[in-house]
Amino acid sequence: MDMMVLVQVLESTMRLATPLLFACLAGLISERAGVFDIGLEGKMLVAAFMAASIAFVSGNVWIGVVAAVGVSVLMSLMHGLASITFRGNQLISGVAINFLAAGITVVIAQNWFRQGGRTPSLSGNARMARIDLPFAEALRDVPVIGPIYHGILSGHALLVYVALLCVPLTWFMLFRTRFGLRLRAVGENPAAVDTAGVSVVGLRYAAVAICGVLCGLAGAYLSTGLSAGFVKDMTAGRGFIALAAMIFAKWRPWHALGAVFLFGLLEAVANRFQNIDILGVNLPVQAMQALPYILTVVILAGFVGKAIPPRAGGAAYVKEH
Amino acid sequence: MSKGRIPHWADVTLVPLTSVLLAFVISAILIWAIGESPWAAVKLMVEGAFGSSYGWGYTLFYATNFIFTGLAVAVAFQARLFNIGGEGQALLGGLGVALVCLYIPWPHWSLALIAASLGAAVFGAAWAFIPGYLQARRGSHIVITTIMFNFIAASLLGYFLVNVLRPQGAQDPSSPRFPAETALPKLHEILGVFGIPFSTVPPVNISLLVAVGMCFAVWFMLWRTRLGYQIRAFGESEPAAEYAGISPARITIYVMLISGALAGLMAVNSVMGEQQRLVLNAVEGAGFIGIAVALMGRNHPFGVFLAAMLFGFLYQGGAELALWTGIPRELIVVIQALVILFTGALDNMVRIPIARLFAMRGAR
Amino acid sequence: DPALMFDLGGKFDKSFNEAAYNGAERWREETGGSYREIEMQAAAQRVQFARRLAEAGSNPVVVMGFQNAPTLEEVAPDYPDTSFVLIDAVVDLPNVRSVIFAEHEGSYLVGMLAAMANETGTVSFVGGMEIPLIAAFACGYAQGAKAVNPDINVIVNYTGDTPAAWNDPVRGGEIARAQISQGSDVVFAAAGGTGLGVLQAAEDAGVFSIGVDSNQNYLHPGSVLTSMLKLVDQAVYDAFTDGPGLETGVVQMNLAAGGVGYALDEHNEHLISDEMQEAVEAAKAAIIAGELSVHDYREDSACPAF
Amino acid sequence: MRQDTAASASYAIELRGISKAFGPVQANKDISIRVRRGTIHGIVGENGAGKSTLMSILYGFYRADSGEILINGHPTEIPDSLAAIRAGVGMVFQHFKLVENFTVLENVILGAEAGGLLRPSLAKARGLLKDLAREFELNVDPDALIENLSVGHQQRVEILKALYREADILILDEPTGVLTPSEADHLFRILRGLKEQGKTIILITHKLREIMDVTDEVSVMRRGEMVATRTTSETSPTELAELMVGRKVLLRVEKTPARPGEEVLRVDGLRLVDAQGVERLRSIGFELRAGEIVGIAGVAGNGQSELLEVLAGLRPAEGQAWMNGQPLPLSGRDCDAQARRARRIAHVPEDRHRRGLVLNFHAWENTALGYHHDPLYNPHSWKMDNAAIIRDTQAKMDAFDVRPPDPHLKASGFSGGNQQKLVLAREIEHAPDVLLVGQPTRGVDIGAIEFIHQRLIKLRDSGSAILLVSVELDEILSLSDRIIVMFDGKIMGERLPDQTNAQELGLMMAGMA
Ligand SMILES: Nc1ncnc2c1ncn2[C@@H]1O[C@H](COP(=O)(O)OP(=O)(O)OP(=O)(O)O)[C@@H](O)[C@H]1O
Ligand SMILES: Nc1ncnc2c1ncn2[C@@H]1O[C@H](COP(=O)(O)OP(=O)(O)OP(=O)(O)O)[C@@H](O)[C@H]1O
Ligand SMILES: [Mg+2]
Ligand SMILES: [Mg+2]
Repeated sequence: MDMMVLVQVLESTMRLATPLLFACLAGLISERAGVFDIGLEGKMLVAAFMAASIAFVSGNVWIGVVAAVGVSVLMSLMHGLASITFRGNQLISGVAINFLAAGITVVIAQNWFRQGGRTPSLSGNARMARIDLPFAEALRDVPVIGPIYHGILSGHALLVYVALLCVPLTWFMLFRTRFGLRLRAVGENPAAVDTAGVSVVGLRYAAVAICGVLCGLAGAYLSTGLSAGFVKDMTAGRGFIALAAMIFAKWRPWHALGAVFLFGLLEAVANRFQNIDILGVNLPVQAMQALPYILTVVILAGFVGKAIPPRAGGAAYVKEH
Repeated sequence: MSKGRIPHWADVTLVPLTSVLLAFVISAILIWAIGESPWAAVKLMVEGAFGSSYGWGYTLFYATNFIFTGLAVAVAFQARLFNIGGEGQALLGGLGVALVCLYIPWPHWSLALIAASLGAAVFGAAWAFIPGYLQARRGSHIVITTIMFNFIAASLLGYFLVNVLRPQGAQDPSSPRFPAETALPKLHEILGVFGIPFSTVPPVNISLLVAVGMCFAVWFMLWRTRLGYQIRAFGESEPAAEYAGISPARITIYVMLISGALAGLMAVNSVMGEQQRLVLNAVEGAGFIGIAVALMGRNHPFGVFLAAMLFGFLYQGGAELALWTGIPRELIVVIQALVILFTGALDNMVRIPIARLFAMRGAR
Repeated sequence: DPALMFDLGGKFDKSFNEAAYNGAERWREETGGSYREIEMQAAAQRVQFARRLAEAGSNPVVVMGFQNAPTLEEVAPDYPDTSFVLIDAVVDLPNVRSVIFAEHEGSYLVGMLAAMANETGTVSFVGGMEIPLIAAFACGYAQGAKAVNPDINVIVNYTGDTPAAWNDPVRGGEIARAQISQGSDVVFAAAGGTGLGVLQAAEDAGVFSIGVDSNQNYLHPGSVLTSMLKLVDQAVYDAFTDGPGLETGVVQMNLAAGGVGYALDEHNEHLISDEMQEAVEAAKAAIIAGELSVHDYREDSACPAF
Repeated sequence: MRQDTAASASYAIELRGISKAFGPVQANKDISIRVRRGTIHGIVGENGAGKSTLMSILYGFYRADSGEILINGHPTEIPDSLAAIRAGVGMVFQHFKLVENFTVLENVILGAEAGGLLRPSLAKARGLLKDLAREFELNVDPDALIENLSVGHQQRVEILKALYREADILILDEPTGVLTPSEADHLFRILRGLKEQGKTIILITHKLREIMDVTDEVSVMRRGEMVATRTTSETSPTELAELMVGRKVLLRVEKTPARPGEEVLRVDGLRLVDAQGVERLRSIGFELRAGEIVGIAGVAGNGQSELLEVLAGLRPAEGQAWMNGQPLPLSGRDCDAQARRARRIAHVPEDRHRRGLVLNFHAWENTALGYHHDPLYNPHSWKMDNAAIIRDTQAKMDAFDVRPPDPHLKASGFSGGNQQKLVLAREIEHAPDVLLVGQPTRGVDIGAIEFIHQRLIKLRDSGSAILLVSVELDEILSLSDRIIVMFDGKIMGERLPDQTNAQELGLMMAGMA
């Protein structure tokens, strides 16, 4: 394959993987603390909407990002209220959040902007600017490094780099800090945390809130970084793909990076190579569109062993019946 | 924490009813906020869904779809398998129904119904088999594989409809209309036999009886047969199941086959009973609604039936709402979300105060 | 009062249904009348709503989308006194007006414009889903492009197979970027909300895009070369204006009838040179005169341009 | 008031009028107890008497419905475990509260970290742990994962956790239930050492021998109430047993000599390699005759559990086996628990919670566990006759004195002893040719132990062969007709119970013979 094409596909991968990475890490932290979250999709959607509308109104994308994070955390806390405080079913709560997001974003957008459940298109400072990494221009023509640094890594929105940074941060937080130790423990055996004199509820809320922050960034990047405005249902299943990536990664941050890059790459490849002739037979479009999903299953079945979730995941902590 | 016990009757009536009420109160505030009358809206919804045999007909029609997909999720959940693939399995079920109805001449609807049900079940089961097999033999997480299979199913159906089933020159990516012999009797015809008048309009048809039958069948299978016993034992405790000589791999595959078959059966109602042809996106998210239905029905077939009725009501009542008021359909999605949230996830928020009330009364 | 029943994509799909909505709104503003409108949530509501509207005394009832052909086949005979208007498909009943558009002809014109604005030898198309309707857009576009430059390369991509394909601007943008990186400098989007991402990506990359259905030139002035107009709004407006008892039968909204076309306004007049406009107008005249025939993909599921 | 406080001052702990209900179950009724500082105080009582609940209240895990807690004479609110830890109370729970996939060190510092970052905390704890380990002979590898440790070592981690938090008052809930005799002895040495350091220890156990050995005082609970407190030197096991159960208990097993019959089970060259490639069983061979109990003695982790699992069909192995003269496949398609039951091999698993019962199933459903193919329950081969199962369960519950005798109660709702009786009733009542039994009396009170032992002997006398695995040497010695000792996956030798003693067996179990 020609070098240019490779660089372009990988650059596209970087963009496509970023929202997945945020959402995947969000789910990872929440589930590591024992709170399952299938509402990633909904939180991303609400955040995408909030980011776009506030960015439009204020003319400053970063205010939009803050608002997106805020509303996403709010949704997270709702999930926390249902599943931690009231020990409700975490899956149902997640499903409800997805429905809620799908409906409420359009209702509010329509009442607010009267553009059919969309926000107006963003431009200028209301959109995330692309950032050129230092020395990108200078290194442009250096072989190997040039294409990688200038072509693939440089020239993305700030949140792309934030997402990448979140991987070591998450890893460090989980495995190198007191908070992380407790967080992992509460997902494995909340009784151990409780008897050690640490609040199970507090830890789980903290995890859920972090999850909200990351989902907020994911949504904000979708609507203000990748596209320029909100469109209903624009998450298009990415929350579920992120969930898949999280399981794929077996709930580990660095593996999550690998998993979302794999998904991003598969999507980028499918976008780029829709019309392929194999031995003179033109594959139907649908085959190419299904290919990323088929490959995911093949890889999962062929190379990734059994994924064991955090042991106390999915269940509320109940001491007495 | 001193907790009284709630009498069983209160737990199954008072708690969910209060929850639904709460959901509606918040919905009412939203409706009011966008400038419509909440009271009129509630009246419209209830009357629209239950006020006439017409409304009932649609409510039951939607409920039928949700019973099938809800049962599919519930059965899998009994074995602690989270089948998110109802959407794809139902799509494939539609393909099965279409092939049976289009390519085999049927003298009478009854034979067509049996064959199409088989077709739907077999195609749905086949689509669930692969994730089931991969989970059982390769440990591939069923949540991922079923999500992926939803996408793959959509592509497969797209291909079939555009390139195979679509009549030459037709604009619509859908199959030709099924022969008239395969048209299923509608509820009004069935009730007519007993002299009960019923609206002829709604598409509710004999599949409703199939769905109710499936509720009983699933209940019977789970609590009255050896297979059901094995499924439940496996779901509750894998080591104990192993100890009992129940093969986890085999049960996983059986359960996914049953689950997929149930999801596939939904097509009998929507594709054969209503559309009479296979169209793009014939499932319309019913597979996902099935997740909510199963969870709210506590994975029990009768609970699934009730939850499906609730969603049938929300769909039909919501349709009437959209029809007669300026309330957008997305707001109806919000109402659904609130109902799911309050009855499914925040039920303890209601249960604890109610329990306290009962404790206070008991103490007096 | 007249009524308007949207197709599943919803009132605000940024293209087809929204155009209908705009037509209805225009009618309302101009006449001060009122109309009823309804959005579906499920396919089962097609028949339900069509009936309800007829029963409620709405007349005429305008029904959007080719998927509603069976709906009217079932409903229209029961309400002989109600006039129905079906947009995008044909139903042969005495009280139904069927409005169909020659999307291929309009696409042909924008294809020509694309090829004339093109400098790289490659133009491209992003469709929402590979269904015959969208394929007809693609095929007309390719024919037009090749009429100008027989050697031009036309890349055709689709977004997906699920309903999300119509509302995924992110993916639309990525596909457009991929096409642009393959040399395309004019991207035509026929993909609903997904198209917004396509137009945005084109602007960001400094190349041309072409909007669809409504006039989308204003979205990114200077970057949107033109829009392929499909005057659904006009069809709805006409139906509402004609009122109850409107003339039924098939209405061909082709170039000749002014049902399709390309958009030229203050946002893109500097992009379309006089020669370009002349060439397109010539082709348009030829098509209207029947001297030039644009192949409709839907006739035989084949496209001579590929 | 003042006098009261002064009098209480010599007590490390004083509980006054503690009551606690779980729904309809009154687990503790108006309980008062005083524990002298610097002593070891035993608490005994039947399963479900409320011992664990009382201690959990003291540790802030549960909150009492009413009552008062005084620590070192001061009334102390203990709303949560943090308050208990602050008040100097440490607890080792019956079911350990450890994070299985964490290291020892991580478990020890959890909740008591030195700062925001782990590394310094871990470094500090490593040092402290080393000192504690030396001081109290509590050796464990600080970097081992909990799931790879034997239960004995896991328990040490729990004790270390408490000591690391500088607990003055240490509660141990049934600490020896899962320990080997030598581990138990070791534990008691540690406890005595702690006592000498001035720490106060509360010890819950079912083993009266341990009470007599290490405690200074002992309190007896029955059905949620505190029935008596005695100075240990002034009481006897018989008295305690009577106080606990409310009737006379036989503390020794009465049995007649065995009359072994035909050989029913024979294994030869049994070899098992686990997933990590470690050889867990090395060429095991023995035979089992009708009408005898063969006891397998060994320190936990030397292959006994694996042997039971292999014979029960739960994991495939290499080697040969014969059942009633017919070959018994040890691997391949027909090697699962179902196939073994079809060959009339029954199995009482070591872990009743994990394997033996489905805790969320009703008692009657558990009766069918593994016997769901039984024609008695399956009138049409694929249907289950629930009514028949319920009747049968009722009969079994009556025969085994399961309390409460309610087939519709969930398995999780029974106390440990009654759960064990449920499992035994299921397996014994099918009159198997071979019964594989693992740890039949683990965590079970003396009344139930007596009953279970009698049942096993009755089964033997009716002509079944029993293979008994237990870490209780007493149990092995008193029940077995022959004793096989295992060490490191090998059979070290075979002894007759009346020709050997605990010392000899202990040496063999340690690999020295
Ligand atoms: N005639 C039947 N009708 C309905 N279900 C049946 C019928 N025969 C068997 N089954 C069910 O199908 C399952 C497979 O049948 P089979 O008799 O092989 O059971 P099995 O040996 O118990 O399976 P396993 O080995 O997994 O435990 C059984 O669990 C049984 O409940
Ligand atoms: N979390 C709980 N929820 C409900 N009931 C409980 C709970 N914990 C204990 N119980 C009930 O309270 C009673 C006392 O239980 P507890 O565990 O204190 O007994 P115990 O004396 O420790 O028994 P064992 O010797 O078996 O450990 C039992 O009937 C038990 O079933
Ligand atoms: Mg206890
Ligand atoms: Mg079998």
